[in-house]
Amino acid sequence: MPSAAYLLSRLLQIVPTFLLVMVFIFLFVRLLPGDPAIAMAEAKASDQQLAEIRERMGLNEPLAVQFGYFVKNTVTGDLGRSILMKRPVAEVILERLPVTVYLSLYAVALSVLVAAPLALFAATRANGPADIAIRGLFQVGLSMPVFYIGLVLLTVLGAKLRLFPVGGYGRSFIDNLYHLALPALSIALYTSAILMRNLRASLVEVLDSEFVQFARAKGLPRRIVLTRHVLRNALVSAVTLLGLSIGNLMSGTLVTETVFAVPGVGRLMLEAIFARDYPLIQGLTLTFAVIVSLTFLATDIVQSWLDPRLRQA
Amino acid sequence: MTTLDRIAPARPNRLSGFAARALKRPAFLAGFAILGASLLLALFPAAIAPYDPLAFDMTAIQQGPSLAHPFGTDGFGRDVLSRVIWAYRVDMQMAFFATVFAMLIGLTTGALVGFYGGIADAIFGRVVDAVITFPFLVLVIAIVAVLGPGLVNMYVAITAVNWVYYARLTRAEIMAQKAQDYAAAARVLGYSDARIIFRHLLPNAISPVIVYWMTDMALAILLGSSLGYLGLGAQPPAAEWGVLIAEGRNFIMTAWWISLMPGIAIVVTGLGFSLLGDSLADLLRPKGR
Amino acid sequence: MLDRHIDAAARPAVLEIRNLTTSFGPQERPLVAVDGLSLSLKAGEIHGLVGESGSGKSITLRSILGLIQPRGRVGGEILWKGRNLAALSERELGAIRGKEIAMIFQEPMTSLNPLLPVGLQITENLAAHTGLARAEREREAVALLDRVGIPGARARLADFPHEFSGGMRQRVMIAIALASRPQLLLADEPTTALDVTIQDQILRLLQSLAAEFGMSVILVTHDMGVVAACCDRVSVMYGGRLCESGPTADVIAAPRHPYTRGLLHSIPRGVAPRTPLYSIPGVPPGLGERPPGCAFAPRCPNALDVCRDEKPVPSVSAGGRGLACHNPEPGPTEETR
Amino acid sequence: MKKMIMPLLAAVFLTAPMAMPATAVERGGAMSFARYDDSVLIDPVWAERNPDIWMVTNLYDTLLRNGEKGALEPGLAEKHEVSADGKTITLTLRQGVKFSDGSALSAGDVVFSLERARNPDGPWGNLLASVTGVKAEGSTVTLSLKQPDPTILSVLATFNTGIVPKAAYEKMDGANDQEKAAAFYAAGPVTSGPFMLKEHQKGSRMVFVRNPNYWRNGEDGKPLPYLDEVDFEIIPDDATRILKLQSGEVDGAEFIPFSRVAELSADPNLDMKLFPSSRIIYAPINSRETKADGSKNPLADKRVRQALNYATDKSAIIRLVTFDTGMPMTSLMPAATTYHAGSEPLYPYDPARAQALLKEAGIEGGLDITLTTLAGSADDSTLFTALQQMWQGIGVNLKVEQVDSPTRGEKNRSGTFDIHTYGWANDINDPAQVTSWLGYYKHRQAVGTGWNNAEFNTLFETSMTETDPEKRREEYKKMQEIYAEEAPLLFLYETPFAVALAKSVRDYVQSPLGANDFSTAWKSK
Repeated sequence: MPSAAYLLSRLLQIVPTFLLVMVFIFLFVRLLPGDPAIAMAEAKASDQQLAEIRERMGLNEPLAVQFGYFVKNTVTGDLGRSILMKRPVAEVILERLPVTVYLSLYAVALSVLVAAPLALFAATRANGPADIAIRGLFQVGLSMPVFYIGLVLLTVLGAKLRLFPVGGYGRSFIDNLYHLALPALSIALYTSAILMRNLRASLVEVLDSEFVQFARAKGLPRRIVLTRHVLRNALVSAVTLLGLSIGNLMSGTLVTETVFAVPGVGRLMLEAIFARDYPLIQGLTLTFAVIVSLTFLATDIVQSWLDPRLRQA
Repeated sequence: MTTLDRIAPARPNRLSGFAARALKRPAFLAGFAILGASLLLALFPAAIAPYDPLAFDMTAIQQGPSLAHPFGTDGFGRDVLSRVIWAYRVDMQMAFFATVFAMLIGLTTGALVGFYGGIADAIFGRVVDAVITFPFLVLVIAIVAVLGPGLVNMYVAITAVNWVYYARLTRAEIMAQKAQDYAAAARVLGYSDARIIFRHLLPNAISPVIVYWMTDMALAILLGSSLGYLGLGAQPPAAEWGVLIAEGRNFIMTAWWISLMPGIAIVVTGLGFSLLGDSLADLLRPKGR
Repeated sequence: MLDRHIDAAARPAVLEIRNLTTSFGPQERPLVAVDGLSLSLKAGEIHGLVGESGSGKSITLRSILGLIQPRGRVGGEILWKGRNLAALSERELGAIRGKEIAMIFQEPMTSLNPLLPVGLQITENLAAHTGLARAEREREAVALLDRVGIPGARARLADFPHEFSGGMRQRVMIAIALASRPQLLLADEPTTALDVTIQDQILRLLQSLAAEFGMSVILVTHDMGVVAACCDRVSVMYGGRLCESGPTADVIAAPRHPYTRGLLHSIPRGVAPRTPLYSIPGVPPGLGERPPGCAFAPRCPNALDVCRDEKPVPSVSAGGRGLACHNPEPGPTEETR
Repeated sequence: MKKMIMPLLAAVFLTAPMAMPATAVERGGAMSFARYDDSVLIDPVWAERNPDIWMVTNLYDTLLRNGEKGALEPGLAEKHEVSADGKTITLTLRQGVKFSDGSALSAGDVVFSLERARNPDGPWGNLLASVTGVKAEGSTVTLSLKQPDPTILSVLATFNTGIVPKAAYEKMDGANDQEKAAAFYAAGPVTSGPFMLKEHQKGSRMVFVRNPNYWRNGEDGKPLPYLDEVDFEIIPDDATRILKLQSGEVDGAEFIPFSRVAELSADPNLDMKLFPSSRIIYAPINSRETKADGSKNPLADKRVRQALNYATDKSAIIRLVTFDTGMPMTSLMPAATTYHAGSEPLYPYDPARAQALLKEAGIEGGLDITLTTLAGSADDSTLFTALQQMWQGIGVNLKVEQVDSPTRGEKNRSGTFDIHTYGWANDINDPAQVTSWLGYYKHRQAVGTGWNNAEFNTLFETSMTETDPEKRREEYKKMQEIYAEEAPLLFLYETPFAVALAKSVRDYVQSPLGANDFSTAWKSK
């Protein structure tokens, strides 16, 4: 297991990155033309409300102090009030976040389910006709925008064949496996194309590697060679890739949530943009950044657990 | 030619040999053909498209594919084939403009921080960490939210994020080249930094960047058409594939061709870029593995 | 040395390779890596298989254990204790691999699974081939590590490969290979990746282990020096074919094949420091580029027209020397063409 | 419904109420309804966006109700009287009305609700600006006015005067009324309307259940509503919303794009409804003498504005944009508005006349005009393409400028535009609101056109205190005539509310003001 010291040092690495992320988001509203307070307030805000916002954001202070206010407010969970929803931004986001997390995990699970067997199949037949066919198919998948995949699935599997609902969100965990099947699959088809390409390449590399040859030369049963030596090693790069593609995944949820009317933070982001709800846009951007860095962190931890070479901090 | 230019490793642009190897690869040929055709369509849509992409024809609304309209017509009787062809102009432009400035800025920045290292490199490292902490699309649409929707603003937004990826790649390549003997030799010979960076290091570091650029142009089309679909990119009535798909979205059950055809154009063009990119990657890879 | 060689020659052959042909790629246009190789190995013998990279020596080793399948095809016969290994199924081979015939690889860095502790990598071998219980396996693993000269063996079972130095890793690999007391060890350039001093230690370790366990060894190397130092017999390969074979001392003393001569030339002996090493001009042909005649013809100083058109037929002369050459160097005895 | 009806509209309406056999209503069951956008806060006073406003009367009943043809009907008040001087309104409350929690609805609740509604901070407070006080005596409520206000009765039938329970509301915490309203809503409010809020998952779904204490009776003589439950699902994407309806996942879907109306009308499983609305689409023309940059503005000449109107083939645009579901504007106000006057479409297509008018106005050698449209709006881009083609014929070179909604609003305010697209829908059933918005200079410079007509302005001011309905009608007639002649707008079209329902759903109504009315809807089994 990774040591506590490793975990701590990894956590500390996040801090400077995150400060910079906060600087970006902080500058975001200040780059808008005009008074940031007006951008952050409802259209009909009274002078008193504007004054409150100025106070909260410290707009009369120097920029550095304002940044201090921003960090303080953010850390205490105060992301301002949504203009569109007329409620605290943090509250709105927390309400919608589970939907997106569910959808993302569902999509990850599906992409592993699709990519892993195919990658193994293709890798063990490297450069054979089956391998070329599978790779060609996924190359096409990679050239398809997620919204288009979604549209095709929605039309064919949803509207024509009526296998799945064409949109919306279910009422329970199980219900959502059914309700979110198409949006999750749309994302998964794209991410699994990336995953499959990478997993196939690393499987080919591992299968070709000396240590797998050595394991075979030792006369180990095929099952043990495959699980202990091949899959486990290929998994390291697959996990890295999955972790790194969290950004793709989030971009994917943004699009599919819109296409399939899934009430998650991705759709909220677009609603916020069309309504010019700057506090909400700001809060959501921050939320996405937090999700991504937590995923990177988790990836590092899993990786160091899988690969002893990474354990030294 | 100075002595040093001969010390430096051979650049991969010995054209004749390169072309000979390239022409042996079906993937390269296919990619080249697709992109060549795309470029023609983008440059001369007026000569190729059978109809005016904007002209309404109320006598031919939502007609399925036929000889007169091979891709059918849309809700206003506009010829879908002509709109898809005119969209090549916008989408190929997107592929180019959304990436080229990012590449140039990234190359320069990456070369400089890679060469000089030190504090600039440390700061750059943090910026990279921070930028990759945002999902690409989220950051781009957040910037579009500030600037307002539209093609030019979209280019600005994508460039503002994307240069980081190029710079990161260039930096790594420059660092690798810097470690080579010829770079040390160049320093000993007392060449100016600018000359070392731009005459010696960059030409040897550039091929992975070019390969990435190819794939990135495919990604730019995916991203641009997604933004167009969401209403944040190209604006109607301009013909752009994402916009066309969005226009056809309502008729997907009754007039599937309106959405399907532009989608196929995206896939084919994207495939062209990735085929070319992948074969270039193979061709430019140093021999031996 | 000479005594030992005569002693070995009297013993029966344990491994008999006849006309081994290993090819890759499409059936109709195969890439032939090993082309009609024959070789015989006696019990307890250390046999050097030498040649430049790409000469097919590593593929030969892998062919013996059936490791090149499913991507490559093996033809000919590999007779091991009366069974033809080339005709055995993957399953049947599994019982021989590691147990009767073990193999070690060139790169100790990449041949050990980086993600598993070395203890496990030894004991999994014991688990596959012996009926030992877990605790016994561990005790055995410690004994093996001890035997190959790893200090503090017990404490190092839980360590990962990257925590060992290169030489130590090679020792670990040898320990793994020896775990089930094989009768034949296939060593694929076991010292190439190591420092010269460590090379020597490893070679001596191999020699002593071979003697101790009564084990035959096929030692693949591109270094005639290594062959000279520890092999009883040597076979020289070029372009997938056998050039010359015989007792090490005889071959070194009087090489007949121009290629063997070239190889012997390239050993730095008694030259001043910083003198450029001699190397045979040109490069070995790639898998798809073998000439129709002798593979070495394009680089051969003695090449005749016939060399370019006809493959030389291997012949065996007195004293157990084999040769495949149209125009060999004059030898101590007359040719038997 | 006296207005001119386009063929398709006629078909839909003729088959709907007339051809339907008089089946007996069935009670019970749940209806599911796909909405285009979610409500944020359904509260009479703080409802601000349409998805909020249009739901209010399902939860909160008003004192008066809008009936057929703009007539007012009794609601929670059985009787209303306007004093002779027009400054006092007396309302008598219906007896025995209860809130959803079973508590009695008293005059105190009415006073409380109206006082809340007068809050000038609220978005609708100015509708009650003439009210100086509200008093209760037994079951009588009296409103005192500063001056006679002809709109006040309509306001009492408008969502913002919905009655909330004083006692339950006042229990809520909150720094101000807006926060209290949010808390009240979040707690699952006690209501006076036909429904109660059972559940609201923001952005995803909302559930209304039957208010067992609602006072109004249905056709079967028992209290409304017929439905036990209405389940709302939020599906912003048009195509998905329709697919959900077609696949039977929901019973109704609102805001059907006009392009799909013909297709859904032909679907045997669906009932495609086009409810008349008060929604108009028009384009303000900058009528100021000079442009923002100081140059002379050719559009200041009314003949040029008339020419543009004549050069616009409205029926073609109606076909292109609304797929024949819309109808041309016949006056400045939507045809469903009280005191609407005008039976003929304004400025029928006549390019020759347009050309002549331009010549008369001294425009020669072409005219450059910029149309400011909403970025991302397919309708606007269609409109632009059509206008560009039509106006080319009279020598007008139309260019497009695409902006987002806030920018368009800003351009409207500052007068930095030639022509831009705009839309309007009435919030109350009275002509004053739309007339003031479009034509009264002192209210935002006549929808930003800078059109300042003294006669029109005086007429409007007079009408605002006119208590005699007939005189008021005359004044509005005159204003509509002046406005039509002066043409500060490009008059475009009115659109209906397009709602598609499953065949099993009956008697769902969307009012011309947009209100979703589920009180009389029922579902056959």
